[in-house]
Amino acid sequence: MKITLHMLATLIVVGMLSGGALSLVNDHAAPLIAENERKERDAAIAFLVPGGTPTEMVNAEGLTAWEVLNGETSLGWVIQYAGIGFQAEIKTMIALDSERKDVRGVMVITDSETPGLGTWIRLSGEQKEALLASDSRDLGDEVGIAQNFPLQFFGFGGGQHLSAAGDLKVVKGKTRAQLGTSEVQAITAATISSVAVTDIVNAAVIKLDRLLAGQGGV
Amino acid sequence: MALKSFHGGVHPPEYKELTEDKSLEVMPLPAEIFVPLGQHLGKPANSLVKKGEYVRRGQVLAESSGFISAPVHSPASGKFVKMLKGPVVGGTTADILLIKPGEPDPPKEGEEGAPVDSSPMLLEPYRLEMVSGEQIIERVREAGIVGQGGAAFPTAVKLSPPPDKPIDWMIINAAECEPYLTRDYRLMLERTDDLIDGILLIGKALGETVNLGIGIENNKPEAIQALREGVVRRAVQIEVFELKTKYPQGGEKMLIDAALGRKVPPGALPMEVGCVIQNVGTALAIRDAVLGGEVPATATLTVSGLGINEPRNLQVPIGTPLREVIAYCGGANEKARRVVVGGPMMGFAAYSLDAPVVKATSGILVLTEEELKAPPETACVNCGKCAEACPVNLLPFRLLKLAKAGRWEDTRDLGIEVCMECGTCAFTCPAHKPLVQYLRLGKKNVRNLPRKES
Amino acid sequence: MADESSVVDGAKKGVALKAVSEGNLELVTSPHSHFGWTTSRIMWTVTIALLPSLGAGIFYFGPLALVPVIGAIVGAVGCEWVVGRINKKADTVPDGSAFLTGLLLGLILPPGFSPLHAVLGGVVAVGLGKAVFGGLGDNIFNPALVGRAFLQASFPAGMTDWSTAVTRVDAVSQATPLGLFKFGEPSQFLGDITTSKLLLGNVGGCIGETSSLAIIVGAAILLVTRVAHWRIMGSMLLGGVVFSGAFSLLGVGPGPLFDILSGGFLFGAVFMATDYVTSPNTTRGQYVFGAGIALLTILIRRFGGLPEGVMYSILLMNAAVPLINRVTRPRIFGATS
Amino acid sequence: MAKKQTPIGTEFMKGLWDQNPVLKALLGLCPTLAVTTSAMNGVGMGVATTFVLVCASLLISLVRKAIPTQVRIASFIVVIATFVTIVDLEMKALFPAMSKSLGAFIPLIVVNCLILGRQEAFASKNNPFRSIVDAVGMGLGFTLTLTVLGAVRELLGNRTMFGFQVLPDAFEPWIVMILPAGAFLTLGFMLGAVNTITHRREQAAIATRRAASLTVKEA
Repeated sequence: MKITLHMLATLIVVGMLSGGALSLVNDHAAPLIAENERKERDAAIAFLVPGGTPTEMVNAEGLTAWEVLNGETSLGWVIQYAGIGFQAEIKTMIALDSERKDVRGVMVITDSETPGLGTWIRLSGEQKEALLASDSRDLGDEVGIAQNFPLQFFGFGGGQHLSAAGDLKVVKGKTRAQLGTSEVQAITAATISSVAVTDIVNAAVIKLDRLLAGQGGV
Repeated sequence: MALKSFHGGVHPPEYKELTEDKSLEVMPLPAEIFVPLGQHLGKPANSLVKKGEYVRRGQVLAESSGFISAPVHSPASGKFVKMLKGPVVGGTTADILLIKPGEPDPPKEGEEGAPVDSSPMLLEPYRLEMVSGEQIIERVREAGIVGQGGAAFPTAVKLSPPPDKPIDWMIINAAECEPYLTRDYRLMLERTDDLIDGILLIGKALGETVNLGIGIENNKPEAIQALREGVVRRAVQIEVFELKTKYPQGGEKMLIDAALGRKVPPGALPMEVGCVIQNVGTALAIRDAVLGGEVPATATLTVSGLGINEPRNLQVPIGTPLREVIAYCGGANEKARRVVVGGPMMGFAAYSLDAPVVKATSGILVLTEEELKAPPETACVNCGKCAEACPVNLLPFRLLKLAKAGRWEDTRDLGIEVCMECGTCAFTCPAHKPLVQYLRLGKKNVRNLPRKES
Repeated sequence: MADESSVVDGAKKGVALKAVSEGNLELVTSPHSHFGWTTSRIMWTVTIALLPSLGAGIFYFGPLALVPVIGAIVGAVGCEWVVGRINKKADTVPDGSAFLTGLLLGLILPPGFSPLHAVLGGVVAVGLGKAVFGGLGDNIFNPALVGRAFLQASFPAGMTDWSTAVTRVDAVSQATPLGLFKFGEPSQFLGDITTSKLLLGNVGGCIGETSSLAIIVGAAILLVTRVAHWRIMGSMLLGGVVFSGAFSLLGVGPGPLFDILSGGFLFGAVFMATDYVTSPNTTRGQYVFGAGIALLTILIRRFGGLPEGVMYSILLMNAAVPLINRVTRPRIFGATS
Repeated sequence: MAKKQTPIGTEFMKGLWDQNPVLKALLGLCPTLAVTTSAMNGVGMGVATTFVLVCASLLISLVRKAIPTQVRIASFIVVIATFVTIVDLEMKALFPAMSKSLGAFIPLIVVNCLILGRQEAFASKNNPFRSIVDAVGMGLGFTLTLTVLGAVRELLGNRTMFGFQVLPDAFEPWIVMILPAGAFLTLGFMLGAVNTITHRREQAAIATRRAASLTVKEA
């Protein structure tokens, strides 16, 4: 009896101390974590559609969408949406033009893809710099090279071949010139990841349209 | 019609052409003969003679020392010089009686004593029609006849199966599947009638109801024909089984499987499936002992191989050193590398040429590099050729690895005790692994394991 | 007791026992005869059987196709030699197994593959595929395929890049037939690839895989010399026909003939699955092994993410070999259960 | 117990080689294999694990006499889980990038057998000072191993080391090295090397001892 009480008491004390400690840490960490997430999101939006202020328009069914406004002018839309990748969730930010027709960029925020293969879906630092340096964001012939997969989605101006009107399709083994207007070249040896990202884009665009229509919106 | 055979097996180069046309010759007595006390499977015999004593050919030199044992007789008349430790085939030394053949010294002046008889001691010959089964078995025991197939198992024991194992087939093993050896072939051609007598005697010893047969590989068509004719001429019931030429067709279990389709269970003797197997040489020795009253004094053997100058089939006095036999056959040539006693597949390499010929010696082969084909051992590549060829369906390459690791229980579980050391696996192994050695080692260690509780 | 004077007859013939004197007698146990085969003879026979495929590769892809093959051989043989020196063991290079591994690896590389990477593949094939397990005979996985799996995982782009292949005649195939089937346009696929093309060669693919006919010649060499048994090849081909046929009846996939003649199916069946070391050595086990590879290959091709599947199928079945051997152990002679 | 205590220096050093948690005890292989795609990840994981290990060891050695044997494992787990959660939260708050690349493996430190193992084998039987020394040694050994493993994989699989390009562009990265297979290969070679060295040392020690005993006999 005595030993049982001792055991119970020990576990209760340990549990309470643990809970107390964690609540203190959480109080300190939670706002910071939220802040980090917001910063990351804002940075992504600012990168994808620069020069405006994001206004949250939709937040339902796992999809969040912002319209980026510069005063009254709409610069474009950014959707945050997730889907299943090779082994776990892929969270992406998708930029659309102001009329929500053309995809203007896709940026993977979180993923657990195979390092060295599936992770080519992420925008690398070099690629970001290249995009920032290029006014038109038309990367010309570089687009379509498999390891520049995410750049393929940055298409307006001269490279306006990716339309949200129809589904984007993943193809393999084509050259830049052979790519159709709604085709995305898959990453070599990471077809599943490439298809996953493209599917997320397709689904997100359709879903956003549906949600906005439901709101009787814009 | 598909010829009768068994699963697995190999086709070693035969080399039978070296001696198959050489008639049996009698080799003269050498100056000294060396008679080992243990010429059979089981306990060695107990010596009965005194140093310096004059012995007659056929006289008992040593008596049987137990149920699985056999007496030893003097192969020649002469003086028993002494007992010594000497080399025997198989790589060991053993007790050997040294006899100097020759006439006895005439009695010296002043000494009394009748002149000593130097003629062979004969037992009372029986007649085929009159002799009884018991008499045959008794005579076989008395004459110290042992199996000629290689193991030298005392024949009398084999002829007395326990009453709960009824025997319905007695088959003479005339497969002679070992390469080089042609002595059974020559005996079948030259002593056809004697062989039939021997078969009938064995049949009698086993009981009147037993079926008689003889299994011969189809590479000896003349022997098959001679026997078939003999059987018709004598109007006796002996079935001649024509078997496919394949090694080891002469293994007891393989022979029974091929001829009758019966499979001897692992660890059992042929009597388990109602069979007794006897060798050609054994049948003839039985015939000589029962109908001729003679005890074995010579061994019929093939001297062959590319390393010998004059390959022959010989009747060699028991106790003759290998050296003398080789010398009698013109000696060995420069290419000779190894002397093998028995067949190339199961025989023993002689480590000393002083080792003597014994009752069961079936051949002396002087082999050259060309025949041995023994490049160095390489890594086992698990090709499975040994398993494919193994006549008893073992996995020799697995057993080799287990034996090297000393995992004796595991080798037992894989059935190592069934191995009959026929050498098929090692013959076929492209990596030249010493499979037979390790299988023997494994068997020996498995025998020493504590019995499995069942 | 050796008394030379006791020699009866033959001593006077001069040569007599000189050659066979006690000094040079070998005490060796039976058998004293041998079939005459050696491991290296087997290895070199397989090498010869691979020559038609190599020839076809050079014919269709040009002499530059030799470059990755040579690279793989150099890597494999070099690694074997170095490992032998490190272990201070006898030189095992002449037995031909490392050369064969290198050649096999070279033949399953794309024609324009970087030679440096091919060398690396050869080193990995012998080093990781064989040496770390204890050398020839102790490896679990087919070394050449281990090398290829490593290259496939390391350089996926190079390993699936068929465009650098300098095809001879008019062929335009930049992707393999299987790749076209999986990711390409069906019309393009149907137009370009005919059965006779698959049989003779002149389609995109690895150096040794392109001509089915050359592989069949190699298979004939292996079977006639009895180096390989038909059991694994046969069961794998039959399995391919059955499984591919079953799926095509259900409306999935192109059917048996295409499956067997395209990609590495034949090459794998003839040269990879039949590797002694990494295949079962029981008769029944070999049937199971071949059929298993066929089933896995067809499953990967139909439902997996890869157009080809022979390599992983063989490697997976390699891993299952000890189990297969155990389950399919032959019944000992005369045993009842 | 009258057992002579091991010197404190040995207690510290053992984690680096003799009882290295990864290379000798093969503990905590799950994070070892999973996160070491780069040297930095190895450092991050190692530091996080070391932090948890040191805190847990200290706490448990302090209260070791108060915890009844029957519930010790449960208590250990709660303590460890608390510290792991603290690390996880603070890392997310302060080092979001690192937190992202280590992903799910930070919470999984809870079940890293290295930590529970040290509590059970050491902290619950020794005073706080020795426990901390042991924990720091072990944590350091773990961190170093993971860093080396990560560095090798990063070098061959990505040409870089701690994020800086080391190998020239001409060197095409061996992607397999940053795949899970590369973790097994690298760890396998490291274990092989460690075993070889250990074996040689043992042989040398035996030889020395034998030589010594021979000298004694001769004398």
